[in-house]
Amino acid sequence: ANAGGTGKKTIGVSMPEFHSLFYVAAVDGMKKAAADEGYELVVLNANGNSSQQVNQVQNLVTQQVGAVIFAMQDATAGAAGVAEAKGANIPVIAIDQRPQGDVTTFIGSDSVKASTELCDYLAKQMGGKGNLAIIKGVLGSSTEIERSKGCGSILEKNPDIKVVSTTNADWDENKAYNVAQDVLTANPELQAIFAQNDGMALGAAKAAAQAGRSNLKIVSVDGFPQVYDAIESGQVLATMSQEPYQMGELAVRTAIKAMSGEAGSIQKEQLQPTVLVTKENLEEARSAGYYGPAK
Amino acid sequence: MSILSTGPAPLNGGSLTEEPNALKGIGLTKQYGGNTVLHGVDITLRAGTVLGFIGENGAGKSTLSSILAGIKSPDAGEMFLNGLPYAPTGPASALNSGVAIIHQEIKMVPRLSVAENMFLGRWPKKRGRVDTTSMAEQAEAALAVLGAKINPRRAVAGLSMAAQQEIEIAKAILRDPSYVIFDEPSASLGQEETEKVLDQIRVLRDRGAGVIYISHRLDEISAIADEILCLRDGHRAMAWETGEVSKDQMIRAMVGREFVYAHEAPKPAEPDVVLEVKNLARQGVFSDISFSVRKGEILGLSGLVGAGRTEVVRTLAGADRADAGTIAVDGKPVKISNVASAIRQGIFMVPEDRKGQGLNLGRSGGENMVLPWEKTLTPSGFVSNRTVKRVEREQAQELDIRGNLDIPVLFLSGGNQQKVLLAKWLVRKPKVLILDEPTRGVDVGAKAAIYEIVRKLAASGVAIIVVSSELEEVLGLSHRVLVMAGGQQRGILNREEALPDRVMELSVP
Amino acid sequence: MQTRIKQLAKNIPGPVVGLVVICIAMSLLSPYFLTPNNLINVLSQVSYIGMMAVGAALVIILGGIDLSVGSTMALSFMATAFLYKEIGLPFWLAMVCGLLLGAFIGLVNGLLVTFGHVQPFIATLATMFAGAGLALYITNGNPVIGFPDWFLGLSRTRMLGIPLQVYLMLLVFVLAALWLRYRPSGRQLYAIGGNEEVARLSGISVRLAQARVYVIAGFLAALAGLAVGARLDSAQPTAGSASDLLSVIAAVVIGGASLSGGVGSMFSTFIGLLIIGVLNNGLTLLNVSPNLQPVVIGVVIVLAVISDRGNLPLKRT
Amino acid sequence: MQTRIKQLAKNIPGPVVGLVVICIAMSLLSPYFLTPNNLINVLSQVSYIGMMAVGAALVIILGGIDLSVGSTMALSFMATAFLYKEIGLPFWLAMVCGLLLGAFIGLVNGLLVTFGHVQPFIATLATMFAGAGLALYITNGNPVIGFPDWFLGLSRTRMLGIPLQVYLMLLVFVLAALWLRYRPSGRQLYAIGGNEEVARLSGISVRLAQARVYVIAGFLAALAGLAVGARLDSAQPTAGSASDLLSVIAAVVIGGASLSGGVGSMFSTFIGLLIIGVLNNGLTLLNVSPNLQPVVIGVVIVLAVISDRGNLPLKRT
Ligand SMILES: Nc1ncnc2c1ncn2[C@@H]1O[C@H](COP(=O)(O)OP(=O)(O)OP(=O)(O)O)[C@@H](O)[C@H]1O
Ligand SMILES: Nc1ncnc2c1ncn2[C@@H]1O[C@H](COP(=O)(O)OP(=O)(O)OP(=O)(O)O)[C@@H](O)[C@H]1O
Ligand SMILES: O[C@@H]1[C@@H](O)[C@H](O)OC[C@H]1O
Ligand SMILES: [Mg+2]
Ligand SMILES: [Mg+2]
Repeated sequence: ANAGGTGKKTIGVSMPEFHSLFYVAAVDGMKKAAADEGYELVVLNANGNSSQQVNQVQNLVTQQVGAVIFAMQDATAGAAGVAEAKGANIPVIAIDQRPQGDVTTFIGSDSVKASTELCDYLAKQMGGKGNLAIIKGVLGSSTEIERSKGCGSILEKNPDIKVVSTTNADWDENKAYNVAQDVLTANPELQAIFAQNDGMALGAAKAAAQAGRSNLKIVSVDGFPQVYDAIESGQVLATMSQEPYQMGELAVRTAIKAMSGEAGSIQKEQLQPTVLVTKENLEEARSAGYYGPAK
Repeated sequence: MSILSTGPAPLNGGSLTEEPNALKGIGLTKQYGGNTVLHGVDITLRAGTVLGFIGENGAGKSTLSSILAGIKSPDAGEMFLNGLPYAPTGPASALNSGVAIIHQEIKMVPRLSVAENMFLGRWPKKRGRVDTTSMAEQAEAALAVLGAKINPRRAVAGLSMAAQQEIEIAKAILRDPSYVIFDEPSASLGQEETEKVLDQIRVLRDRGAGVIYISHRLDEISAIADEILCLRDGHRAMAWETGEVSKDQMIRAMVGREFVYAHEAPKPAEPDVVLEVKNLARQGVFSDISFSVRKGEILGLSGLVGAGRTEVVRTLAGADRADAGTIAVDGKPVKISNVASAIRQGIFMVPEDRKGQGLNLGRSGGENMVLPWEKTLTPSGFVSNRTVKRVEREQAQELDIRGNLDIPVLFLSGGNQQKVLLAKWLVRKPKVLILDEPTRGVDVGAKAAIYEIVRKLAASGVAIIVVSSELEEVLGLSHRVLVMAGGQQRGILNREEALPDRVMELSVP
Repeated sequence: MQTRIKQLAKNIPGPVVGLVVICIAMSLLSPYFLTPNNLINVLSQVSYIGMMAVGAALVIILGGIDLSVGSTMALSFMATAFLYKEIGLPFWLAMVCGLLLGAFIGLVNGLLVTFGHVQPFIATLATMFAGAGLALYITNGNPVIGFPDWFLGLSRTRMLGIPLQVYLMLLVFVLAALWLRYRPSGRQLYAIGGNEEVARLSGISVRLAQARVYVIAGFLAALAGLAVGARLDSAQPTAGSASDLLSVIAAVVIGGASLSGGVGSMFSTFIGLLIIGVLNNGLTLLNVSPNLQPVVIGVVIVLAVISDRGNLPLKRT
Repeated sequence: MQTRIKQLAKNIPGPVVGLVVICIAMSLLSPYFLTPNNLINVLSQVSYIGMMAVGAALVIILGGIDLSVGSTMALSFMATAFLYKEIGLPFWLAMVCGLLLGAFIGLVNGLLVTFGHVQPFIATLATMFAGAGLALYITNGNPVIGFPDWFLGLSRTRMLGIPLQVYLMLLVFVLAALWLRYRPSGRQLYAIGGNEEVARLSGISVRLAQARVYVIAGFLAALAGLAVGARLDSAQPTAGSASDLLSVIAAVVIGGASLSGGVGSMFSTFIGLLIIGVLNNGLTLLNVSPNLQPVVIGVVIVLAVISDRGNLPLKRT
């Protein structure tokens, strides 16, 4: 439909929240690419509210932006946003979370796979047995669901690993600190914690340090620079790094492609690699700049 | 100060201001949205005297008092305190200058203790801390001066209006002001309490304070005033430099015409009993109350403040529940479990506390009047503004309510508020009408009008119960008088037996 | 003549002035703002907030508060989705059940407040927590998708270019306004909110009125849930977040209602709603940085109400 | 004797009974609950909520409300971090600036409420939005890390096994309680909250008192920000979320304060705080499903207050 290209120089970006550094880095990447290419970005923040996010996409459409880059607040709320943009013939680039509707492309990690690998690594480090606690992110968000699923598949294969506690800390470091304190209290025989993102892992690590339980194996997903430091100091065992900065750059480049009428050549799915980062490959990961050039 | 006093002479000439021991207002004017309620009024309150202050409802007495006490600021005019310019910026600054006021409406924080209320804003301190012990002691002492037996440590909530009024007075006394304004302190007091207040005022005066005393009870004015000032429609209508003024003269100055009201014997009641109460009781409040009211009969309920009269009538009206006893209407026993069921039986009550229990202050007169009747006001069950306005107009005419009824009733003068409250319960014809202190704070004219309404209602067959702390009112209106003391029924007197002495005798617990 | 106009201007409530000024500013700053399509968007964006705001306004006029509307919205539509997908009820029946569940939660609030003598803030805080938890519990946090086409169609259908949910919201507003204005059971909310004791002594059954209003608020929250569900094409357990709740109450209060009760109207709530909707919409159109948007919203809200001196004399004499 | 005990029992406020019952239940259900370490954890987990709750309680007693505490907490510590890392101020000075910023936001609230005649709900909603936006704006959403060791040390340091922040919170509570009880400027809050008009007529400068309390609330929010910062070793722009705000107000109200003002105390706020803290802690110890936790919290909150009939007679005459 938009074979001739829109000729517009504005790209709308709708982010669910800036609670997670992941989204901050993704937007940094987008800004970089947009500046390189001479495009303008309109960045919106839905503050964790899916209805609000659909409204914002609608407003981007009204503004007649050339393309929309879209990370949904939750797994299916995207449909309405995508429908909105499609109705106006605006290409949609979904990032981080796979939307329901038909989008130009999806750029993100495979969260099920990532957490499967992560928990597999953890299971091996635990020697296939012991007590594990899980700290979940925002309940009902797709990353929470997929990460629970991926890790669950490994736990099924390791019957000797007992999940002694499942809690929720809304991706939030401070909440995770409090929750982890209680989890540690209730489980003196705890060996490991799977925090579903790095922010919560940091909170858990601090609670463990404070409780003098530095022998805990904490793993999580994201690859925040702060967590690399924590891996170095031994507070965190491993993280599954995502590449938000690069995803952001790629999203803008893909959007520009779609806007200049080359939508046909864009793959429907552009899965980005995730990298298991442990003490062994720490330096390598640091220099890769998944969260943007070092500040 | 010094700059001001060396400036040009004030408009009305220097001599006016030079009175060293007086609180003076010159040309005081106040407007509310284009409506002038005070027209350049002059007033002089001399130290060591009592200025009686009279005028119809809405004449501007409270407005003028508020200006003197720094609560409202005048739109024009100036004030002098002991010869110096006086322009209070608020109640605090007036208090600091030694001018205090006891408000027409009781102003208390119900949840705080009595002592705390008395010391609000000027707590006694010891080493930087509020000294609660001395606070309670001083409060107790001040209350004792008034002869009030109130525990200063208890919360104000739950105290009777009379007790709260006493606290207000004690509070003002505590501040040891050189000028005090009493804005209708007696409205919620019985005779005995009023006497005590008057005595207290005499003490204040003899100590050198200047006192303004506002009342609609002209006997009190005669008893206490050294000078009298009368306002009419915001104008200074008349001033006497003596308290020896006849009631007729005062009334003429207030209403602008001759006016005498004399209670006459009411029309005889009809034989059928409308309301029959037997052995009514509420634990700890009153017990063993039995009486009946006939068609067209006015039954007065007398007693000292706190005797439990209000509690009895509240129970009849469904506001509280009885623990024992029976109530029959037209010979049939009825169960009154809430106000709605009392209303269904035709028992309506005009409560004593018009601001707290009677009126929704934020709404218009009409909206207040229709409140209990909305469901039956129109056949369709829809209440339109037109309907409300119609009721408002009819009632205003019927009861001669003046003033703008379309604004929130908050802005009406006390007398007109009382009439609106009465009107609310006369939209439908009652079978039994209970009036608890129906003329509290109402001027002579309006009072007479209310009496006429009560008589007319009785004549039309309504059974009426009147609770009043004004002996003259109960005795003048009623066919029979039931006297209570300490929650007990002390006797029922026929009109002929109900002489003041006899009633007082029964009232004493 | 001039004073007449001044007089008139004085009587226009502050929020209306605020709204008009915001709209003028937006249309000067963005060419997209004053297009029919965009204005319709604004309305459809606020429609679910609007439905909840009607209920919240009724509760607030009565002198209460309802914190549970957001989570009631989420739970009742999750229940609908669950009954349809898992239990296999026909969708219309599942919808009815969802609406009844909303009303039931309202009833719980109402009973806690009236017979339990629990402060409205606490009662509805508790049901808010409970509702949010149950919404997650039903499907273990998973959203539900796949509703009948006609249901989704509802959100796509437009009459005269305006989406159905906008009509629904307007209908709710109009009905509530008529009720408040003309029906005794509605009018008495002002009396109760103004002075509960006066209302009681006037023969009004205060508890019944209170309970009824909480039920209405719960029902409307469930209705809002349907609107959101049709629009998002999914049932989200985490819908109706704290920020929605804040928007709902803010709409009512910005419109001029007082949290101490007795004051407020449907018209003014609608104005408050539009102020919020236009601000969110306009700032996006203007490309204001997402971090600064809340700052602008905060400042504009204050400016929109600060000019409103209408109610003051009631408060300070 | 028996009646004496009954009398005594009657005088114990409902929330205290609720707290005791919850604690007994928790210690029966979990062997870890009643350990000194766990109890200290509970205290340290609620310490930042507690500091904000003190400010919120003062505002609520006064008859107002402060929605901005959470975002003030985030913004003021972000400002401290920014001044230290980017501007290069010595850390202690940056801290002082952060605290002053908190007080300043409170002052803005206070001025809007007193001189602007803006309803407290709206005024603090506006500053809440503005604060949250600015916190994100300062570093474009990035958290800041890397504070002086002594600062982090503060959160690690324990006296008698209890973390410093717990002492800080207790100190704040005690000072506020003494102020409320013994200082005229504190006592007058009850008068103002109970009846603003009466307070004014008694010569109390109501506006000054109101403004002062909002300033205190802002300052305490900033103090809470320092406590969170030292604990997390980072400045988070999104700290102080809506759920924190809800916890803060809930603590005050569960304790028994009335949102219409004039009622409440530091002791009861502390009880409310502990109820929230113990519930969160206990349910985690018991490994209750995270989806069901809010449900349990909701139910327990109602049960904890429903027994409290202490205030009733005062409400209905
Ligand atoms: N805030 C206000 N707004 C508008 N009108 C007001 C306001 N306060 C008083 N008024 C009007 O001013 C006039 C004078 O009222 P004021 O209270 O001074 O009368 P008053 O002589 O004290 O009467 P009463 O004997 O009934 O107490 C009345 O008509 C009243 O309605
Ligand atoms: N709400 C209340 N709570 C507790 N006690 C009350 C309450 N109202 C009144 N009382 C007490 O009940 C007793 C009788 O009440 P009240 O003073 O109203 O009687 P009354 O004879 O009608 O006198 P009044 O002349 O004041 O109307 C008094 O001792 C009073 O203190
Ligand atoms: O993938 C993202 C996750 O890693 C981040 O921390 O929180 C939001 C997620 O969607
Ligand atoms: Mg008066
Ligand atoms: Mg009485």
